[in-house]
Amino acid sequence: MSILIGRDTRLVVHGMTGREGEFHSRQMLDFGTRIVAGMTPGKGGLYALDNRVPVFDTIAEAARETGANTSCIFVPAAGAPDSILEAVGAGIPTIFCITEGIPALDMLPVVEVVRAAGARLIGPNCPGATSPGRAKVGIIPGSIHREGSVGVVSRSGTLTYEAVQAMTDAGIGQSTCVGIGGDPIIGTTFLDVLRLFAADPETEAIVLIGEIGGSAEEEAAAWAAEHLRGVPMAAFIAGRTAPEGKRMGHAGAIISGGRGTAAEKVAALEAAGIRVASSPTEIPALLRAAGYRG
Amino acid sequence: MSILIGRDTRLVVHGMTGREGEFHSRQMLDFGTRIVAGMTPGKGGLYALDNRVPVFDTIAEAARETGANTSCIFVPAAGAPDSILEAVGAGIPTIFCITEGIPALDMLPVVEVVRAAGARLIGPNCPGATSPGRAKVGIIPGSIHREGSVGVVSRSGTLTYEAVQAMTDAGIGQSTCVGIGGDPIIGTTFLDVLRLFAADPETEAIVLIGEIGGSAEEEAAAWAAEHLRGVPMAAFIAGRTAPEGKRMGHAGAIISGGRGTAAEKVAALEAAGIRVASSPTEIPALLRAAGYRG
Amino acid sequence: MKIQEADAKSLLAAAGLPVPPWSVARAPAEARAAAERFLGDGAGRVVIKAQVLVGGRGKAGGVKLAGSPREAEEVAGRILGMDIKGITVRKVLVGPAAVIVKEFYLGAILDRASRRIVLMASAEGGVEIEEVAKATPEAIHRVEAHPLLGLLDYQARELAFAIGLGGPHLRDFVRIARGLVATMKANDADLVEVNPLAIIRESGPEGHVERLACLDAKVTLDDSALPRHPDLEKLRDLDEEDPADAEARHYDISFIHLDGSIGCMVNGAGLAMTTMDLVKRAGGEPANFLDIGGGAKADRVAAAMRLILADPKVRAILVNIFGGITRGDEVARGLIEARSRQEREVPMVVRIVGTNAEEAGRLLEEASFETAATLDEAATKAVAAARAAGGAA
Amino acid sequence: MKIQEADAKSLLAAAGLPVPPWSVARAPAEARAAAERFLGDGAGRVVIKAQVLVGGRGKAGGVKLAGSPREAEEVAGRILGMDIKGITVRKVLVGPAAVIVKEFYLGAILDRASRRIVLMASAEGGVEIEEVAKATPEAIHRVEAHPLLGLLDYQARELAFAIGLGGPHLRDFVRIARGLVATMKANDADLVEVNPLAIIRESGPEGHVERLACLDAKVTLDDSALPRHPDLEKLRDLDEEDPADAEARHYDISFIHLDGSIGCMVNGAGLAMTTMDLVKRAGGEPANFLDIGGGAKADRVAAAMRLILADPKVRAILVNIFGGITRGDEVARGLIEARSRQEREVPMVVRIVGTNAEEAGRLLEEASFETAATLDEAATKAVAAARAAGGAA
Repeated sequence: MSILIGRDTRLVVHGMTGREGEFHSRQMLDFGTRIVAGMTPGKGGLYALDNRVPVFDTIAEAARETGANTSCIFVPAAGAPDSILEAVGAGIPTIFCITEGIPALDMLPVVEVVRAAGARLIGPNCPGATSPGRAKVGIIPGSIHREGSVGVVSRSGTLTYEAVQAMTDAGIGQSTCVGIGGDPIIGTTFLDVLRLFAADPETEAIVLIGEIGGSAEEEAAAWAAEHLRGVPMAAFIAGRTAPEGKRMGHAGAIISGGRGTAAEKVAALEAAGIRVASSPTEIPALLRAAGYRG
Repeated sequence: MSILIGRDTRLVVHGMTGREGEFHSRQMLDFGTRIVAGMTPGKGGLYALDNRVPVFDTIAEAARETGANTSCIFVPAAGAPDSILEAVGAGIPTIFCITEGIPALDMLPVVEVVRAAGARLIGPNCPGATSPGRAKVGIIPGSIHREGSVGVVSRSGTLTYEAVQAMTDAGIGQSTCVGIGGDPIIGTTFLDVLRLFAADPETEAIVLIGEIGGSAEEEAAAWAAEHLRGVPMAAFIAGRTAPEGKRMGHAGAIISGGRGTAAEKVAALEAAGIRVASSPTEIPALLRAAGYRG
Repeated sequence: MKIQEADAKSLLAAAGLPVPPWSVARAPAEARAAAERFLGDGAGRVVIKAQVLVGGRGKAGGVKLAGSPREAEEVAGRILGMDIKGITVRKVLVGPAAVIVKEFYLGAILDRASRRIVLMASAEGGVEIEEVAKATPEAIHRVEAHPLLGLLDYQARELAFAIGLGGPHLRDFVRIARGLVATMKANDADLVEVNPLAIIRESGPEGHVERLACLDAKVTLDDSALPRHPDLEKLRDLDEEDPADAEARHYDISFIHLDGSIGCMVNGAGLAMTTMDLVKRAGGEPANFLDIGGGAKADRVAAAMRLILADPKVRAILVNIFGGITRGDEVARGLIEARSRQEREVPMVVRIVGTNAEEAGRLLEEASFETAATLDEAATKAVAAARAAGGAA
Repeated sequence: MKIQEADAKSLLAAAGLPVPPWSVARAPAEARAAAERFLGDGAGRVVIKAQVLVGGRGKAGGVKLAGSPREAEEVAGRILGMDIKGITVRKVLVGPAAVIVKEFYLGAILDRASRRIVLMASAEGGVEIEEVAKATPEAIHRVEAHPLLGLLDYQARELAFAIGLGGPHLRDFVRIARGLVATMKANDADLVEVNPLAIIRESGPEGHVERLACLDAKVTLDDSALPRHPDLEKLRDLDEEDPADAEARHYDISFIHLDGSIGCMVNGAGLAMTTMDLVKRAGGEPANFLDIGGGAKADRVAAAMRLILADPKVRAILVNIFGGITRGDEVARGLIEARSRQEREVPMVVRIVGTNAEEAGRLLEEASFETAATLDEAATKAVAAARAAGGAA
């Protein structure tokens, strides 16, 4: 098994006929993901990706005609909240939003509607998720993975690739890698993903990759301390040298009022018994030290 | 037993220190209703109704301090939606809104929030409910009632009094009388009240008093046909002579596009096996003819 | 409250929707001047439309085309003063006649059953939606706007695709659909209808262009919300209003003038309708719907009496009060005072029950009013009185 | 984006909130003129406040009172040009000094954990809320605005009662609280703070009156939303901005200037921070945070190189690219081209992995770049290179 995505994933890609949408759809197909539909308003009736995938005008129609159960959104920031709501309205239970640059206030009603509908949103501004050997949704490069049993959750994109590559190089494979996104308002938090990993029989160890800003790592650590004792874990926190009051690229990565520092997060994780690497390359060793034998 | 209100009703009155609020609060107290609190922002700490009832600044505080489980709203139209939301926010499960003249669009988000919170709103622009011998909430005159086992539900105020008086005069008592209000957007419909009556062991017969406009009577009739076979029922529909396109006092009482006529409603009720009186005074006889022996 | 097409178009234009220009004329010469302007701006013909608050003006001959200013003047002259369903036409709308490629229906309504704003669209534009609803209900597509977020873009797109409006018009349709809901919210309307919403063809510097335009507009406003829209209150068309309506509004009385001979004064809307129904059942015809509301005092009773008596067809008056908030004795005093001042002698039957009914009965008896114990009895007596006065049925 | 107090006050005033008048002066004479006006209008004294985007200006001596135009000029002269936490004061705000009866704190923030707009209030006004949060967290009261309906009146009332603000100020507090949230939404702010919100005493024709006023304001804007607020983009204070920032924005590069000697060029924010952290771990000091974003091409790489080299303290450059969307060979080409044009010779260590890394490696080898296989190795090499060039730590 895996979390969020897997062999039963039937994906519809919003904005599949755009440049990014098309490029990454091909990558996903190559990885073995079952893409059942594309959606671009006004292009309904066409076939995309070398005529392999039907395109629909609306997600409702795509879901009805193809049984899509997962959606991946590549539309620009101005239209992305509407795309998420469209997926919710069409009854899609799992929605990945890759789009970056969505104003935070636009996301407040969206996450509320998602929650009220009982759907799950990953992102926005996230790289998606990959379950090696099963499926990938989003933009994480497929080549860095190895099938295995370590769950990876991260707020970052390329930093995740770095960590996953280090694991793969060390012979440690992944059950699912999830990028939850670097925005202040996101649909799925570290804690949400930890719960999913905890319930996944094939995930035997967990790597958490955080960064400065907010308190999501602390909340995850507190939960892990209570519910994940015995599960080998390792963590990495980016931004030990970041100055206060500056937004470090990610809209969510900012230390303000002295809160959200790397030091606080490292302390919270260590208090929960989770060792924190000082470089991504140390993660495999810390996992093994924590008892991981995979 | 009774529906919506009863011996366990613990009432908080919004706007108790206003003219209307105070007058009707006295009437309710005289009827035996347990009023545990009043609410008027800025008058917290005072006692109202001859020092018998404490007044609070907020409903949250009133609920916390007195265990109020029902609220009755007398505040003016401009503040009434906020009052309803305040009651919902304070966890009050049953909310009566007597206020009339609330713009319909103001009520759309309110009924949605009430629904999402699992609370129940009766009204707005309704006379409230009375359970003879137990409690009354709202403005229905207490004197017209008699304890008994007929449930009455109505969109109207004084017309309800007329019908109830006719029943009382004929020796037929009521379990609960509910005025659901004459506005187009209301919290509780005929159908909702029928469901409650159906589940109430002390309600043995039902009287439905409708009027022109909308299709709530038709929906109720359809439901009754399926679920209330065997329950003696009678109905009355006001507005047989009402012209099309004119709003007959109630914001909701209008025939538009040829829909919402009394004839349609009478036909729907009769098709459901419910006889419709041509005057409120006929209701007792129709109830008896339908098999009511109370 | 209904408002005229021209005012409805103003509200849509204020929301940024594509409404072709128009002018309102109250005299043929004004219509001529307007036509001259539109024809000069490149219109092939102008359309002249009666401004009345009733449907079916097209069938009644209230909508005509004209190809020249002179013809516009002549056509306007024929339409102005015309009687459409009892309403005298006092103004016409003049605008360029559009070249219509295809017509659609688009309307936003406050839907009671779903408790949502519902947007309805149909590819059958230009005909009354009620007729479409009867003949081919499947041709009407609807989406419920989100109750808290309003109409979402994807919902508007779904509607567009449902009526076959994709391609170059998709974006404009979404804008218009959102604009309808925005107009509804901004003005507390319970109906905002564009019929037809049309693809029109216009010739520009680079040849023909086709675009969506709102060719007709209908808006009705929520009376309960008018107090917070003083600017909209000004759109009330006094031309078409019974003079009694303004007085009724002033006293917070709900009043609707009807054709019968028995005036009714009642407290409560449902009971007022019931009183009318019982008058009819007793063989009479109600002259009005009149609800004096809750807690009425003597002045409001007197105003109600004036409203009833202003109708020369009234031959008898039925007063039916079930006191709750309203106190029966207050009403009785108001009636006694009103009768003492009234110029015309009309038989009156009074029934007062409920709060302070005993005191009311005593006052009415002293003043020798004819009373009744039940509503049925009151209706019967009022009809008999009107017959005796030569009026009923 | 942070904006100055004066601009924040303009946004609050635009939302109809009670903000006392103010004037911005860039020279002592302007401050004098402003003081003259406010003193002439009845103010007893004026307050002169440094306009800088850092906290603690009061403690730094950047806020002073003056009783006369001459004194205002003199005080402004002392504040203008002052250095507050590394920022040179270039303008001051001048306004009437209020007679303060009581101070409160009121702030609306975008709260990540609850994913709501949270309104916070405290009776401990005038001091930094972070200090109150540490010392007496129970003195801070908070309500979460409804996620879809926004702040409701009753929520604002609850907050008012919690901080002891009832009676005559209740209604105004509700208006101000809603105004804060409205300001937040209208401008896509993630923080709108009024500290102090004060009851001030004013003398009017009928004696003293007390009313609520927003005496200071702090607003930070959501950078992601700036593209849809061109008017707000104009509020960016270029006085306090590094000139490099504007170029970075132009090329969509995230760039933050720091104090070290090792320039960093990375793709991805998390990886860029990690690169900085590893430079530090290797004994060096990063000169900047720099994220070239996803899919960077040669021109963006060249611009990033210019930004890094514009800092004279830079002694070595570390390029760390994990190709995903970004293609390694494109970056390599950009680096080669940039180096061929650069005026200053600085050692560079390049590490490119992921998409098209092989081609990148070949190109870099041909051009004799120093490369590294891992990030740890790259950091170590960069620090060594900087040391050799006489720069690191």
